Amino acid sequence: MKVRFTPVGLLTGSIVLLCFSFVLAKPNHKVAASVGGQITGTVKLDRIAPKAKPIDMSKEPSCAQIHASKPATMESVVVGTRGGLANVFLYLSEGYTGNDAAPSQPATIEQRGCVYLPHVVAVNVGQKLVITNNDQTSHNIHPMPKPGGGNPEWNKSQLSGAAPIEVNYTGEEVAVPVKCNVHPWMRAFIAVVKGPHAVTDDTGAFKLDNVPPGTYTLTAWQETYGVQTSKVIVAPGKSANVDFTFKAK
Amino acid sequence: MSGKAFAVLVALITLVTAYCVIAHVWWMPVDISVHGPKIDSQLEETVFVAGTLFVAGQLVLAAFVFLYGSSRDKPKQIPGGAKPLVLFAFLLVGAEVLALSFIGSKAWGAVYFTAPDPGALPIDVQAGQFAYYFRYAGPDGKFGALHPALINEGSQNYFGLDPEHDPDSRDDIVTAELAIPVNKPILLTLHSKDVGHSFYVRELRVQQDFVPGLNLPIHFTATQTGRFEIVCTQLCGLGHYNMKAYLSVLSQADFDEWLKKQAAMQ
Amino acid sequence: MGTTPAAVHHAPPQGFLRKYVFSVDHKVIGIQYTTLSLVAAFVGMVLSWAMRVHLAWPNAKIPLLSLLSPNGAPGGLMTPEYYLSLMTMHGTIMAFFVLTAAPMAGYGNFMLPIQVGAADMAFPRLNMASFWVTLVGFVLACATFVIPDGPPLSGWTAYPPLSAVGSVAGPGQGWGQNLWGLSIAFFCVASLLGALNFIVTTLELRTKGMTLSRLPISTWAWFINAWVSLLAFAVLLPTCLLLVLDRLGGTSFFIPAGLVFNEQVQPHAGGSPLLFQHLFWFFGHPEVYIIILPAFGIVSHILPTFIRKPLVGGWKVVTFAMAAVGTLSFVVWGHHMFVSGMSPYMAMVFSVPTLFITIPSVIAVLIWVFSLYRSNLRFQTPLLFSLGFLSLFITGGIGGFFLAQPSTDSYLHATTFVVGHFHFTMGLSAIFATFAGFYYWFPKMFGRMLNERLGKLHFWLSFVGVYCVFMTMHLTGFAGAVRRYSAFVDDFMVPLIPTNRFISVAALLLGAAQFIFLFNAVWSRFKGPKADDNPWSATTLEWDTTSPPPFDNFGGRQMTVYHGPMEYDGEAGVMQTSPEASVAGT
Amino acid sequence: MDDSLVAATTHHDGLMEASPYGIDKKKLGMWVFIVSDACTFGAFLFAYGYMRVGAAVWGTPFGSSSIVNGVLMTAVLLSSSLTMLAAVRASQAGAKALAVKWLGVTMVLGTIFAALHLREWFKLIGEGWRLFHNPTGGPAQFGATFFSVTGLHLSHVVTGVIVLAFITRGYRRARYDASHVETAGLYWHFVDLVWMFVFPLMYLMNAH
Repeated sequence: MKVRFTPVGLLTGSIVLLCFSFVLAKPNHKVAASVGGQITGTVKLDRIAPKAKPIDMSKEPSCAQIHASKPATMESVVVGTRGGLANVFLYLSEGYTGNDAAPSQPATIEQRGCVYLPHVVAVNVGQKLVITNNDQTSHNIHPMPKPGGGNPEWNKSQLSGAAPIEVNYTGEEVAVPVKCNVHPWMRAFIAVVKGPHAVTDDTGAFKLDNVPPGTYTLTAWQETYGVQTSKVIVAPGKSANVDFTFKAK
Repeated sequence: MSGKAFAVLVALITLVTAYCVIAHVWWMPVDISVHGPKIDSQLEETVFVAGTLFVAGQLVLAAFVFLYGSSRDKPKQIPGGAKPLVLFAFLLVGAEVLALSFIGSKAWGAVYFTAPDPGALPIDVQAGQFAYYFRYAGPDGKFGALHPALINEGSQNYFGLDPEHDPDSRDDIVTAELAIPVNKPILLTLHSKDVGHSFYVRELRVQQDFVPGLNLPIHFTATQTGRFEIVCTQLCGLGHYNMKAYLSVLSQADFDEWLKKQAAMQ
Repeated sequence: MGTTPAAVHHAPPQGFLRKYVFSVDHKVIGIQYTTLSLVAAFVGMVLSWAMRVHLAWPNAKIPLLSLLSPNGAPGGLMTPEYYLSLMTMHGTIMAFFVLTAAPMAGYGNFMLPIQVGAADMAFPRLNMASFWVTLVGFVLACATFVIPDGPPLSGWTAYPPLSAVGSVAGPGQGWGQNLWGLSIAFFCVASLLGALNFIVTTLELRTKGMTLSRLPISTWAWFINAWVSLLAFAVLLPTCLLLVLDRLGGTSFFIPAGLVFNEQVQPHAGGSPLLFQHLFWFFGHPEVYIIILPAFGIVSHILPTFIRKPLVGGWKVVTFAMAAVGTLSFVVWGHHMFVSGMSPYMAMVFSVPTLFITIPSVIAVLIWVFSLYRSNLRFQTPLLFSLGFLSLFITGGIGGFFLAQPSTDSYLHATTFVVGHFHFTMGLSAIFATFAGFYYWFPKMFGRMLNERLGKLHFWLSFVGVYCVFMTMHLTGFAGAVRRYSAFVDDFMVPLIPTNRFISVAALLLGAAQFIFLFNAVWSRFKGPKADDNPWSATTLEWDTTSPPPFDNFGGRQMTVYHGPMEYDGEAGVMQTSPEASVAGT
Repeated sequence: MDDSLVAATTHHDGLMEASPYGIDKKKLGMWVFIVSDACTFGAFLFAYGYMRVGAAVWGTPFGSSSIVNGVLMTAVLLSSSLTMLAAVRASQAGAKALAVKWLGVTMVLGTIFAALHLREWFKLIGEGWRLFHNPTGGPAQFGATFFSVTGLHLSHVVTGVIVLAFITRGYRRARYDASHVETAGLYWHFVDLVWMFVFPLMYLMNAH
């Protein structure tokens, strides 16, 4: 279901926005945060999950080993028991004006068992992304950003036991696909945005914290099913609820 | 002094080398193909021919240096001058060369000039940076057409098949491992998705490049069950050394079993 | 026609720049070339060191590397792509700027005009141009190390599409590959100009009495080699241009349709990788003879001096063997493509001449070896290295039997057997001949003697080292060890790791031994004992003038030649220019 | 073979052995260059043939107008060879003014050839032909081979004109003599000869 737009709602929204605009203008984010609202909700798939394809890792015994008991499967569509859609990335595609400093602690991608953990990693513009290799084999990390999006394409090998690779992403982009040419099945996505964002687990639930009150477009992105958007108004300290339902093609 | 040292050193190197080759200290692995023995015997033949020349050449060199290293007698040319040498080169080497090229062409022909067995099992092999993928035609015995634009490794469409519009491709079985039934002629068609690669299985005595733009057939019959490595021997980029797959030679029964399992996983 | 005096057709230049830098004097240019090759050789050697260290100890951290390339070797740990880059540049620098340049352009420039009794090359300015163009090529090659994209990694053969599609094919395929193509193109132009100069000088500037039958065999080798270079590099040049066109001009000479990189279909269509392979190897195989023929010449030139007797069969047999090798080298290129999907019948067609080319090579070897019969060997360093050359060349040639046959090649192709083979035949054989030439001509080029002790030490260490490294590679090749791997991860490669460590250690020592040579050269250049005009009591014209020779080579003397180049009979030896009676009992 | 060479080169008066071909070094140098340059053109034409044989269809963009233009170019270049010949003859006869005149005519003809050639190029480019693009939808190889091969030849012609200009200047100032003119002539005839291959291969075979 969708959020209802009432004139009242809009009015309050705009007033609230007015009131806090100067606060927001200040670099002091504590203030903005303290009075920020939040957006919660769940993302579901309109039907039971399609059969997940198991991955044949026979070319890389050291990894096949790790998944011996239960073969790894492709993560292009992961649906939880209660129909929650996982690996959906949610962010404020419009209306967010804040320019908070990127979090100091880095986002991470770990390569273990020839799989990227996590499958979808969220990165703030300017936030450091650290990529580690915990496999017995060497990987090459090859993010493929849209040309001209401000994010350079690169392709580096990372030997087993090599130092982590650290990168900075400067251009907003949802989402940069990452692949490993040595293990073609490996696939991750780097979502680079400004402001609050969230990635669903297989319950489909998500929560965006510290959203400055205001009117936004909330976008839900899923690698297979594309994007859905919805307008949302956040009142100070309040929590707005938004649910998405993706239709399986 | 230097002369004797040089002679001894050369002789020593020659003998050690000869030993290593004759004793097979480092040698080819067991051969599991029908055509392999021809290649092996050709290699042995060459070892004999070339080895003789090697030992002879080095030892004669060593001997002369040893003998005349400190000689100050009036120099003399060998009796007969250059003629016997040239003659020797032409006759002996020429003969060996001819022998090698003819016997060699037999071995080569046995591998490459023979048509594949009509009943051979066709398998489509695709090489890409840096992995091999294999495709079996499935029940309908037909390979679906390839659409490069549809290649998407994220959704495991490695070959670029179009099941929605192309019935032939629906039952194609794509695997990351090459399994073949033992003692059954196999016909591989090699094509590359991006750059040059190569298909090298030492135990099969098969090495064939993937040349982008070409579909290159090779056929062979494996005579032993087991698991062997397929490696890339054509420089293809940063993952070259790590580009490999496994060849499983299975009994017919096991093979059918395996193929069923793969089909189920598509 | 052609009877104008060779004497000073350009006045001795004044000023440092004209004298030593932008000099048109073939002697200065020869030294410039030799120095360039020396620098290039040590660069190439250090690259191979880094590779060997990484192969033996894959997790070894090489701090200096991280300085050279933070990307290629983060924290000093070499990445596979950087390993391939080093390999590519090692091959390129060694094959072109060392092996092709030193024995031909280096010694040839210095010695050929003197050996034929000329005052300079036929076209001195052209000569200067060819050196500076070579230098530009070398600088471009080295520049690939400092540009962000890093050096190319597609091997010295630069097979497309890998080398042609650009960075989509991975790191090292950006501007590094462009610079590589341009660098080689420059080198081609330089080689063509050089070859032209050599040919004309040999035919047109011979002094009185220096008939073709009296030319030193080294001159013959340079002359024949010039012809081979002239045809081969004339084909490599357009090949490089077409490759660069594919990369920068959007053409598709070498790129077929429907290639997919990173799930993107490439815009190219209609090209053929095999076209490149044909063009490249049409150059590439003669190239290995371009590298080895001068070595033939140098050794044939040095041997008689140090065994004190002429070669069996005089100048003719060896010279004709060289000519035959040079000619045949143009019809065998296909043997590099046995597994490239070329028609198997073509493979047979190429296999036969490839095997037959061994005949002239064997003739040459037999001539050298049997010339030692009842000779008086003089064990000075040049002879040691010449003998070393013989041993290495025999060994290398033997490997050819295995690779010339499609059937055996289909197993050994792209194994370390190949690496061992070409390092013996063209790599180290040529290097040993080059060393022989260096120890032999150094006194003439710089007027000082090299230290014999160090020279001998250098020889023994190098000789043993070469066999430890490259003979072992032959053997691991039989076991199927694949070349161009930056790490041994395959089940069948892992057992070879200890052997591989042995190779690496030997290679490091072999490399270390070269510093003895470097020290010897530099030290003797300034502190070595003064050299006589003819320290080896040799008979050719370069020993008939001062050490080093004056600007016009003979101080205005009119040289008249009465004898062939190999007038030796034990102690006795007759200068080509002396009117005395011949002593050689050919 | 060597005996004849030896015979040709021994017992010569003067301070040097004579050239086995009895020509001076400039001329021999030019011959050697021509041999090498022929190989370069050969490689380009080989690539062209390889491309063409490999392609299922092939663009044939040349209508009658282009062919006429091509024939015109050929005529111009051929006649320039004749005028070059005249120049060489004149210079050898010592008729300096005449030689210079013929050299001038040759340069003019060379320039006309280049102009006509460029006109052809711009026409094709106008139609949308590029190194990598074929407006008729056929293989892009036509543009690639046509522009590279004819481009290489055009560069030779232009170089030739420049060289001739230098030679003429030097010749008038008596810095160069008839032999220089003759050597330049060799080059010019070679460029002309190459065109005799390029024209049928690149034009006639691509006419519709």
